[in-house]
Amino acid sequence: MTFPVAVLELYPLFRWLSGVLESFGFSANTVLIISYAVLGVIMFSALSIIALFLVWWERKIAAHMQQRFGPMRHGWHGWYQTIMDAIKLLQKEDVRVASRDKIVYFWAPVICFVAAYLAYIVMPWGKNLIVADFNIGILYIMAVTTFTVIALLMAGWGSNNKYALLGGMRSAAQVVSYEIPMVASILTVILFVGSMSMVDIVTSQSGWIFNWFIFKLPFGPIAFVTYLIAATAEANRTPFDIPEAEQELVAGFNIEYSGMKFAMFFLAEFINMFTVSALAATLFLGGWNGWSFIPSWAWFLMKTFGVVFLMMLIRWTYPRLRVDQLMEFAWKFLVPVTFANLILAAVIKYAGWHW
Amino acid sequence: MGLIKKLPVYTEKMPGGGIVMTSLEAALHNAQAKSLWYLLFGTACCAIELMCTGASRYDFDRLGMIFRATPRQADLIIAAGTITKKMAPRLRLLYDQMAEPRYVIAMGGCTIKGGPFYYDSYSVEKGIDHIIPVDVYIPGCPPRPESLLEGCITLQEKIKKQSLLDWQEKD
Amino acid sequence: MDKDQLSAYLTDKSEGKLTLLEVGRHDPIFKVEASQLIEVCTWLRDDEQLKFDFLCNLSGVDTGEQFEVVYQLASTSKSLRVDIKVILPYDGAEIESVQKVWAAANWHEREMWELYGINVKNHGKLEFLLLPEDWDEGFPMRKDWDAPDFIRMPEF
Amino acid sequence: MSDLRTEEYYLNMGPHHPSTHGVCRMVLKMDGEKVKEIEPHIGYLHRSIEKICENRTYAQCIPILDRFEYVTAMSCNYVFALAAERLASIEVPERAEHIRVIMLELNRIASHLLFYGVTAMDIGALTPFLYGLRERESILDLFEMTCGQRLTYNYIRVGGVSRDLPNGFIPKCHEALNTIEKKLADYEGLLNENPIWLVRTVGIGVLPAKVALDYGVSGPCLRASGVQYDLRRNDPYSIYDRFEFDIPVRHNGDCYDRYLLRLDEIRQSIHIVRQALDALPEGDFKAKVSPNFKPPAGEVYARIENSRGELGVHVISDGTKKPLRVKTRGASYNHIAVLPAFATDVLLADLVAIFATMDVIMPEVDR
Repeated sequence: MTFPVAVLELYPLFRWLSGVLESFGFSANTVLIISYAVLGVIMFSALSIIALFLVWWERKIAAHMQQRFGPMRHGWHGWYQTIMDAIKLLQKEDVRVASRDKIVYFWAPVICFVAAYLAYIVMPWGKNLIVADFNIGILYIMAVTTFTVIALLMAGWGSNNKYALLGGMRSAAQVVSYEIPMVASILTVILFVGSMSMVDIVTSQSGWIFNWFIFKLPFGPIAFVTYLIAATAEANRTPFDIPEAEQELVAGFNIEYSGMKFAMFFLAEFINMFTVSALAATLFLGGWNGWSFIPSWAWFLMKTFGVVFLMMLIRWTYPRLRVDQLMEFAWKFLVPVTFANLILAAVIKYAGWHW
Repeated sequence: MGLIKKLPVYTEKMPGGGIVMTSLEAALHNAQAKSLWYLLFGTACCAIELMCTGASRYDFDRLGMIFRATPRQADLIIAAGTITKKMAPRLRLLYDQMAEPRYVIAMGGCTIKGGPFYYDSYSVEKGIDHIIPVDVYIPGCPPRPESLLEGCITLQEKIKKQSLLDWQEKD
Repeated sequence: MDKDQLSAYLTDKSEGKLTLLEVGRHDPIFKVEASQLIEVCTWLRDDEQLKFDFLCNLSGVDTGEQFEVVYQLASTSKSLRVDIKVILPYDGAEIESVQKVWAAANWHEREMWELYGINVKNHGKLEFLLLPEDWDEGFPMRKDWDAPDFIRMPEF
Repeated sequence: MSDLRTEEYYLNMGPHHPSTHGVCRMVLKMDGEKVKEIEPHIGYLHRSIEKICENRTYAQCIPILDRFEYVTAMSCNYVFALAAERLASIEVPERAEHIRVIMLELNRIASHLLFYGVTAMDIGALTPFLYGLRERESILDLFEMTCGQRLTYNYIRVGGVSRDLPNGFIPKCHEALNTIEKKLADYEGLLNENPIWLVRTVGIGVLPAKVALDYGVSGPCLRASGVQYDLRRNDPYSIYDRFEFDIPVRHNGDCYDRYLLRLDEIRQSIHIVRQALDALPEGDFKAKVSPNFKPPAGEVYARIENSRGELGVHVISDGTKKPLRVKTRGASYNHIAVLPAFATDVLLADLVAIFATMDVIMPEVDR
């Protein structure tokens, strides 16, 4: 019986599940499909919970940075505040603008939401805890996360609102520009690992802490910082949150979306943030590697949340860049730096000046 | 919202539908009451007090209230400040743009009855209840942040007491 | 220059175009004919001793018998202040725009036009500024203005 | 490709927009992200304060003028009281003048702190907004202690102030000033040298001094353009000539200068309040003025420097207990009118920054 890779860690669960299913007389293929479906549901729930938690966390961190308390009245320090928000958004009327582009308007949040989750197929959550270990894992992530920009563009166009359109256009320009430094800084990692599989990337960083790519001097830290900057832009967060710049574009691309459709954009934004942080943890901070007295998935989550926390601190500290400065920064600073770094890394790699 | 609007019709017919309804109502209205997102709408003096209420000392966020800039995503208009005859159609438009269920708090004397001073003004709308339905009135010129918070808590109580059947009839 | 010197200077140099109304509680007030307004204003702005380069305020006034337009001028470099008053008849009140002298007059004049009904020549853009676009109840700041839904303060 | 064309379009910003500070509406002619033309539409908050004042006695006008410019309501109280005092030739006791200066300057600090927060928020930094408002609360506490209101005070009356300073005001005021002075360093640390803040504000929205004077721009916006013109010095009122303070001037006229100038002004205001507190004499806090006093016929244009610029009021008396005409002049009126003259050919985000640093407040414009 071949199971999904992740099953090695969740073995007892799937053993039991396949036993139950086989006793009903399903064929092995059906059992496999159902197992994947169950895995998908588990992943989806876990991510949704993480996204809701991140919203709460963001609000608490913002509040404490601003000498407030944030949500306090609903549960311990307002822990179920965002659950209440989600239930409320479910009940809200789904406003459909009369002048919308019907198909585009409808599919934009769906694509945004789905694309946000797709990346987790190849995300190594822990030792042997991955849905599928593609040999092009990182390339796949880069490809599917870019779907978000299509969704935002669709939302901007479909709403038939000038603010939304401006937001969509800004986001397209921004994400396309920042994709390049992001990929270039990821390439330095791939260059050393020699494989695009996420599992290979993590295992190559095992051993002691200085095997982590962030400690590969001199190019590692540079790649990490440039990656983090590009990732912040990719996840549309301050100081690069110009697509939904509240003070200029009211709410940017999601200005005409209400209720659940807005919630989908909202959750997708936080999942994207988690994705880029998880990638940062996997590529530069050794993934799930760590002392074995803590389970590997806990290491992964700890590192990811660390990066998320850093991004939140940045968000609540800095003002927002202007759209042309944002592009200038990408093309005139980040792209040259990341490519120079890539060349440096290549030279070091082939000269063998590394450990 | 479409589905939830139809729910009462189905559940009421079920045996024990009343019990299902009340628990559902409790859950849904609890959620609504606990996450009131208000529209960033302020015209005059009360808007400054609204900002102060959002700030550190009073902190709206404790009640789960955050501001949204677009009316589509807001549940609540806190009409803070004088509404003039020129502004009245725009306020109506904002209210129409909001997604149901939506609530209105009239903050300050001007929104309640044209204000303590503007009764002989030619351009002030004498009370916003001529334009949009109001749920909670908060008197004061301008009301203190504490009274605004009190008004919001009153609104939450009011939402919790609603019945799903009310929505049915509204439609 | 204190206000007495200023009023003496203005009376001397203006060649009779400016008539002193009163030295005022704080600043001197001068009267000017509507036909000579632009000429006087340009002179006030450009004179080396005066340099009234700052239009503080422009108010239209309805005294019940006539309209008055009062220009409050200030000089930023010489720290001077003076009021210039134009008296207009109640019927067919019309005044030249002083936008060419001080651009700040634009909105003040528009406001005066919509609230008092004083026509402003050569303004370029006489549209409603403060009142609603569909306002048709006349000129609300006039003393005799009344509308069906306008509640007057009771006399006390 | 030859049939590809670009088109200019109109963007309606307001009257309900997060960064128009109330209900200003601007119709923007845009070329992509670039603002080609601005046409401000005002009047969404036109409450006809001037008409109302014509139907009230002089004493009754003061609470209405609180609502004229509520962020610095003390200045509005004061400017009308000043006009009425000049009309009726009322002498104000020394103590009252000192209390007035203290209140005016505290209110200026409060207004500038609000400016700090709101501007930072408009440029995208949300945290400074809450910092600014937090320190503002300590000043509002002082006002509340004195006259029972947080925003609309009705404290400065014709002939003096409505009541004496309460017990314990002076130590509490010193304490608040010390806190603000200390926190001011934090604020500057947060934004002044922040690289993103610098690229967003330095060189953006340069307002030349000539244009500023032509359009009647006053206050910090004018001084940031290099014109040293402060009514506290150039047309002294109250007892400002007895205090020692600087008029900060900057010369670039961009958003950054307008922002820095206001922070400098907070320091000067703290300095003035301290001097006034030290020099506070004993005595009456109010001259004897009948509530229905009838000033002799005549007219006065009183003007003071409030936190936004020149705040003026033109009062005409016809010898009765009600004024014949009250015309108010707020600095923001000109600050919006000047926008089409210098804020074109900027990006939308810059327009927001410029609008924020002009420190416009709408009721002053619409009245």
